Amino acid sequence: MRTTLRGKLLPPVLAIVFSVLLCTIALVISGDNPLDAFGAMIGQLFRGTTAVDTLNSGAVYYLAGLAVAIGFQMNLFNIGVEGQYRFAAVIAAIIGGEIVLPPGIHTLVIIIVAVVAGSFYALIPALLKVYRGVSEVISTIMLNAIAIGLIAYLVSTDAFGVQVGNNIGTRPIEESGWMPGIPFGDNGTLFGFVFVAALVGFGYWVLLNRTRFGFELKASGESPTAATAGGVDARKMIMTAMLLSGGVAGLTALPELLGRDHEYLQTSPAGYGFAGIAVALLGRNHPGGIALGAVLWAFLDKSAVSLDNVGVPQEITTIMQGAIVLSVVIAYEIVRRMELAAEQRRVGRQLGRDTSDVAAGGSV
Amino acid sequence: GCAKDTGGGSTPPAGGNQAESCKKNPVPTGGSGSAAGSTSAGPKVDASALKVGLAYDIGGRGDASFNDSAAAGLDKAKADMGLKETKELTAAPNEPEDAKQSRLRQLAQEGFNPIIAVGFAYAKSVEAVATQFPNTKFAVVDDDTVKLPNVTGLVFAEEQGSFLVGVAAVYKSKNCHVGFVGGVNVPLIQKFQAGFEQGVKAASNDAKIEAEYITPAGDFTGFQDPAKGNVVAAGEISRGADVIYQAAGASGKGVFEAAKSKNALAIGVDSDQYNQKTVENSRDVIITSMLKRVDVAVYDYVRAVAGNTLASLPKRFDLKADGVGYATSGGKIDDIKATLDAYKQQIIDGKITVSDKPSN
Amino acid sequence: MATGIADSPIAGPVTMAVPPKRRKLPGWLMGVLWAVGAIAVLSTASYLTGNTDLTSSTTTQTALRLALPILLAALGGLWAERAGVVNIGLEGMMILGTWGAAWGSYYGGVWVGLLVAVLFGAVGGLLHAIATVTFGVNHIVSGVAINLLGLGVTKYLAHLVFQPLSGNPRQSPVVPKFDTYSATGITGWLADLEAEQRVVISDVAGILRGLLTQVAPLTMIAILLVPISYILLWRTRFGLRLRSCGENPVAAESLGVNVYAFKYTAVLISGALAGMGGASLVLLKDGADYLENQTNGRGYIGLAAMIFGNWRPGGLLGGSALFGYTDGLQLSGRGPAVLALLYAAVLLLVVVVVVQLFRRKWFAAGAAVLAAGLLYAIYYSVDELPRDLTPYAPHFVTLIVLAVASQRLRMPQADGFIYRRGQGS
Amino acid sequence: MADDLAVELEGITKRFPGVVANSDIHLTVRTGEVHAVCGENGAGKSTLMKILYGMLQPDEGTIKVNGRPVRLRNPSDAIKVGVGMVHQHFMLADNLSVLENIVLGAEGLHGIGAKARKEVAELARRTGLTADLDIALEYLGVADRQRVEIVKVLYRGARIVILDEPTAVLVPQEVDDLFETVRQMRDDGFTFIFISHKLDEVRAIADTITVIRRGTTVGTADPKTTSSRQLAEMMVGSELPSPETRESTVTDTAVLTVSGLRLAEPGSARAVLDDIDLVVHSGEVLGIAGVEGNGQTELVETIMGMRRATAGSITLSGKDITKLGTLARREAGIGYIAEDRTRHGLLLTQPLWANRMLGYQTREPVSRGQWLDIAGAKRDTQRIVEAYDVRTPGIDVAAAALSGGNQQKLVVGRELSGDPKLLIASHPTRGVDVGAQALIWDHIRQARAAGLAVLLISADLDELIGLSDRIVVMLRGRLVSEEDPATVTAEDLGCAMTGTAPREATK
Ligand SMILES: Nc1ncnc2c1ncn2[C@@H]1O[C@H](COP(=O)(O)OP(=O)(O)OP(=O)(O)O)[C@@H](O)[C@H]1O
Ligand SMILES: Nc1ncnc2c1ncn2[C@@H]1O[C@H](COP(=O)(O)OP(=O)(O)OP(=O)(O)O)[C@@H](O)[C@H]1O
Ligand SMILES: [Mg+2]
Ligand SMILES: [Mg+2]
Repeated sequence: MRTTLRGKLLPPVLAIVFSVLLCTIALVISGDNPLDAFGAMIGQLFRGTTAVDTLNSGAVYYLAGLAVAIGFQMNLFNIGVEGQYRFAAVIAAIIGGEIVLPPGIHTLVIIIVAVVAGSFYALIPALLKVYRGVSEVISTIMLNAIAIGLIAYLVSTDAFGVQVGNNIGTRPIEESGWMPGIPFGDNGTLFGFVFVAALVGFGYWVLLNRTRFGFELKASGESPTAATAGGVDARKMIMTAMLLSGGVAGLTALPELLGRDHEYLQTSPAGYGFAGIAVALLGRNHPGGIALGAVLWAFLDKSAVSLDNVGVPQEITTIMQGAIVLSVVIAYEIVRRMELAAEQRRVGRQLGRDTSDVAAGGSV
Repeated sequence: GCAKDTGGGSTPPAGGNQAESCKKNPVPTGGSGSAAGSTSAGPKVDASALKVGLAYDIGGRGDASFNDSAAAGLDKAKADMGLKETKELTAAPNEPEDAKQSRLRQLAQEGFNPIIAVGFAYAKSVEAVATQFPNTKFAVVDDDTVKLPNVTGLVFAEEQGSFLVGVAAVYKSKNCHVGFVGGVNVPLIQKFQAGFEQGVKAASNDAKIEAEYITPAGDFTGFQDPAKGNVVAAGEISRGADVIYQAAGASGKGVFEAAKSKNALAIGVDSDQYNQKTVENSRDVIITSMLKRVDVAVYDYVRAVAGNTLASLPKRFDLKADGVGYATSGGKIDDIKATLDAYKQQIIDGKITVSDKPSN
Repeated sequence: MATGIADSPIAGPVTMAVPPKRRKLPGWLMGVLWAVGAIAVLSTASYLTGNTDLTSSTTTQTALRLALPILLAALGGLWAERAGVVNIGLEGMMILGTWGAAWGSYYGGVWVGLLVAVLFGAVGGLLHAIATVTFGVNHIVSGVAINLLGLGVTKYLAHLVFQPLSGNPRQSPVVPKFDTYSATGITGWLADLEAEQRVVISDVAGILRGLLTQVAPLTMIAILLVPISYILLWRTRFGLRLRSCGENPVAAESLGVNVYAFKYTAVLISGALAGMGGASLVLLKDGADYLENQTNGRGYIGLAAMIFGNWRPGGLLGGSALFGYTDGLQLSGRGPAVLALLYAAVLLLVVVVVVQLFRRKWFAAGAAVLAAGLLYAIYYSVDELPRDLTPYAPHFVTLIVLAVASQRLRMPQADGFIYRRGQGS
Repeated sequence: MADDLAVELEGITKRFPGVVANSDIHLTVRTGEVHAVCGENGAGKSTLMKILYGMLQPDEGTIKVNGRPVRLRNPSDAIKVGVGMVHQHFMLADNLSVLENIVLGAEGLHGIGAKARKEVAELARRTGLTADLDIALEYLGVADRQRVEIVKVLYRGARIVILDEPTAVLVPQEVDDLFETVRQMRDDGFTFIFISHKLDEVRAIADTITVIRRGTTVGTADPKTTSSRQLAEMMVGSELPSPETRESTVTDTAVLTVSGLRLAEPGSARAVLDDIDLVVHSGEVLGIAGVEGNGQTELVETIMGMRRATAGSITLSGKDITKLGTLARREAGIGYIAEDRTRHGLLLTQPLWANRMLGYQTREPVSRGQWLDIAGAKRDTQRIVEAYDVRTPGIDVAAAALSGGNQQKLVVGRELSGDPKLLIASHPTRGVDVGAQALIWDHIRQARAAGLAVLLISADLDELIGLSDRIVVMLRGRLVSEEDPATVTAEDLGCAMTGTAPREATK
């Protein structure tokens, strides 16, 4: 259906306005000054490393969002991005830490390992779905939990972990395996992986819109029956889509691993995969939309620190994230209906001319 | 018939009677009796010029755990040393490294000095930010891996305190069978387990020990699930343990309740849990708590910064420095206090060394 | 709209139309048979391995307790999905329930707590209904948003309301809990039987005793809700209409069913049940009061249990019980108990082999033999399972059962579809 | 006069975005008559009926039922005033039982228990519905589904019954049965509004005919005095087309050879297809006649590779394709007009040019290697739109925006554009109006003349007889007889299809 520019831009704006309003009410109730709060959120962008950090985290969410979106394209709900990215991160960190290779090659090997590991972890639900008809929703929920146990084992000192102080993590990756970033002095360092993420996003767009595979993927997503009749092998598509989704999920933790942390600690953050679902939905599975969603998500995340700093409950940011996801889709729906009504009115005006020749019919 | 349960465990084993089922090892003697040296005693220090920043780990002030303990230290410093300007910030769950750095950086930029980061999760961020602000002093609770001149590690000998409650557990056990419930299987909690087990072994060669964790490393829900804490503790009790030591964060509440409803006893952790509001329903089974004095460490650190005596801070807050210990509220271990203190003196004197790694 | 997902449902499992087969046995009898079979296998395993945890009253009790929130969440999922609304917001609604339960119970006692929890859950449901039914928002989007909102709002409210009371922004003060009741006459006798450690008899006694001691009203309500849901959904005109909205809302509309009203009702009930699930974490004896994030993904597990149970009350009861049982077993019995369970799985597979041979399904029988052999090899060769992995025994079990049972899941046909009034063709 | 008027629709106007479905429609139906409504695809018949049934609200206009003005806000309102509707597309829930499907929404009458069952059983007997009331609806064939729909309406006590294209999926005998029921009920005082594209049927059953063109009433006609030809002219302004094939173009070159084909039901040994042998030659149309559910769908899907044959072989122009996948078979030169275009033929939310790619994604002009050639696809879609007279605002609109007939033209255009050797055409003109029908027949004929082999499956026996060079009859998964279209009549075919003896014998 045709959507005007207004129809594309208005909803997110409405949604943000609505969530800001909602949070304002919450803040007033708890006796905080909303202006301080929103001032701090905007102000943070011009202070310290927040702007750069937002982009860096945005890259992480972007990759997770793309991974989820690939599944969505063919109606696969890969909740398992969470487990896949964490599993891949650990494997990549372990292998990256155990080997030393020339710069560049080392990095590349780590990236490939992460992709393979992510795909491997997605292979299990894919096989279960294709050969046993197990819903990917339930199998990936289970595998997310199991991934935690696997990671715990892999990172333990019995396996590949090393203990530093009270923390355990993988052996740090040598500098040859790092991915250089763009330093902005006191304003932080932009991860080199941000560009890789952008490239992956571009690849996603090309794949979906310009290749046979993308066409078959979307076709299976829209109508499995029509796709089958059109010669698309449903099983193959499920396998490929899941593996691809898992592969991209495998990249999720790499911006941080290669650009800053260089090791995977047992305290390394979880939850990017779940955020990826929200981001993919916010971006309506469109690579550009996901990018905006990812950056917005990251921005709200960062705001927690700034809000805490001015004494505002940082839970506000979670409320805001939820409110935005919900209201953005509602706003899209409202705008869609408005445009529909406008179209109906337009048709109504043209009515006279359209029916004049028909009225000449007469009776027998 | 069908009857209402009367809220079981109304009569926990009384503290007084020492069951003879467990053959105790002889209590060591010969301690010099030198009092534990607390650095807090000393000349009065004025810290009113200091702006102290505190960065908590997840949970923050009020978590009834180590964050809260740090907060208590800060409050005491305010009261005793005239500290005026302070700021407390709290970490969110699952935040990435840069959020921690931003938090510390914000404090540093606003002129807070010293800045105390609560929790070893801050180690890397402190390292990064301390390099950026060489003139600001930082401290990290539970970590001493950062080797920078302006960073002080505040670490504890949890195994030593746990050793003592291990001894207490044996003395209070009727079955000669005790248990440990850890929240998440991480090195920090393993220290508690290690000390406890050594204490138990020291007190009696016959004692049997159950040691379980709710979740493996990386799955931090183990600190957040009283329902599961309850089940794990109940499992240990059903295998015969009758004194359970918990180091399970918020899940500990479930451990206490399991002990209460199954007529067992429990030992708290970190702060004096007998007096803790959130577990007050089951306080009568809490015979003691292993104290980890983050408050002391924070207080001493602020004091040392104010008085410019950082070098005098202990490397580790151990029994000697009064950094760990055991609680006596409720009076349930008054009868064995002498025994515990004898062991304590042995440790302080170095006659007993407690390892921080579990044996298996 | 550029892509399909916003308007299309999640692809269900690929199912084939099979010719109508007369069900030989009624559903409840199948359930009873399954239960009897499970007990037989477990008690045999318990006897042969010498691990009494498998059928002890403690295990049963913890299983019941751990299964309860999952069961309620699954029932919540059932109600929503039977009306065609996918509800992955269960987790968020449960969280709302935990907060409401603590708040209500603190000020008004347990029953008020339960009521407030139910209301809070229903508010989450209402939000989901407004988004999905009135505005036709993709059900998953709305569910994800509600999970975020539930978490954020309760955190915020706890900060506002509980911190002054408990001094802790992440925890409520201690709140009243439900009293528990025991069938004292029988349980004493059962306890004796269980203690005698006689084959099968003691096992059954242990299981029964676990089910009859220290039962809270909330537990009874939750269990009763399973048959009640069945009767309401499958035996009343209200249920027929509600289910028709999940099967073919356009047809329902064409027959004068107010689809919107039924979807709203269903999703509200769904939220209320999830809220009750939250309450079951807070208000049972030894419960945890309110604690931030104490649901720990149980809403998702509930959803899985519902799918596992084939969108049917009896099935989801089985799914929740399986999950609760395995979780209880691994938590209280740890490694040895899980090993014993592995042994039980071997026995079960042997039964499967016999059945498949009887049915002349050679391939299935062969696969089962292989699996049994593999599991037995594991059982035989290790004396301790990896500690880091035993906590996930329930998840492994769920996956394996799903993969092995050649099941034909049938989700409601219009589940997840966005329905707009008057769109019928 | 108000007394004997069942329905009066005055000045009904209904607009959809971009379409005026009904514009100032007038329709008057007398009590106790069968009133037919005719019109092209997309003329607005279904919309009008949905308005009368309360499923849509008119933008303008008034509705009177039995002389009283009514406001029908939803179907319940319509049911209350005695209006019932059997929809063009079945309104049934596959997973609910037959009984549940019938009593749904009318539980107030007899509950959902034994009393309702008794009542339904009685109605089922009257309408010839023999299926077990407790099995899930999905196991019913089309004719039974149709009956369930009618029982549904009767169960609600409707006196005014709308039948929207009820005969599209029925074989002649079933149509006769249906008409018999309708006539009986008319004599009992029921009023029918009947919609069909089959003008012979309309003239056979209707007492009055109202013709609608482009959303507005053109006029009414008396079936006794109006010929089909005249009716068609009223509807479209063109002549009634005939499927008659003029000269034979059959050659000796076998294009499709199927031998010993067998397909077992999943999970059981019962064969859905049993020992099928057939040959289609270049330039030949082989028609397959059969009551729906006798294996035609399975046969087609097995030839297309969407189902795996249990035994037997399929050869295309000498090449064994038994082991190939669907895509490879399409590439080998099979075009496929699926029986259900919305399920198997189109991606409804995708633009027309994307639909052009479906099934052809590996071939010029829509792709080059792994890359799509979107410009090429658009160009070729434009060609199809022009050549096949697809009425659409443009090639960027979603396929769902086209009416059924236009969707079908697009599909036919696509399936004939890959230079196929063999065309499998399943119900190529089902539900398509006379104008579009003629066009589709023309294109099939042209391709046949150029050497195309066609396997034609159709429930429209006139179409089958008119287009085919040979007809084989399929019954219970087997090919039971072969008929010569030059001599066979629709009645004979119907008998062969149902496995009953010819009419003379039964009488
Ligand atoms: N819900 C709708 N939204 C938009 N347009 C619609 C809708 N329903 C019908 N239309 C349009 O209204 C017009 C009339 O459609 P309708 O279904 O009434 O035609 P019809 O006469 O029943 O055709 P057919 O003979 O093919 O059944 C068509 O052009 C169709 O595209
Ligand atoms: N939800 C909808 N949104 C937009 N258009 C719709 C919708 N539903 C139906 N339509 C319109 O309805 C038309 C199809 O209507 P309908 O299903 O009655 O087909 P038809 O024209 O009657 O064809 P056929 O008789 O061959 O089935 C299309 O033109 C389409 O534009
Ligand atoms: Mg129509
Ligand atoms: Mg139509």
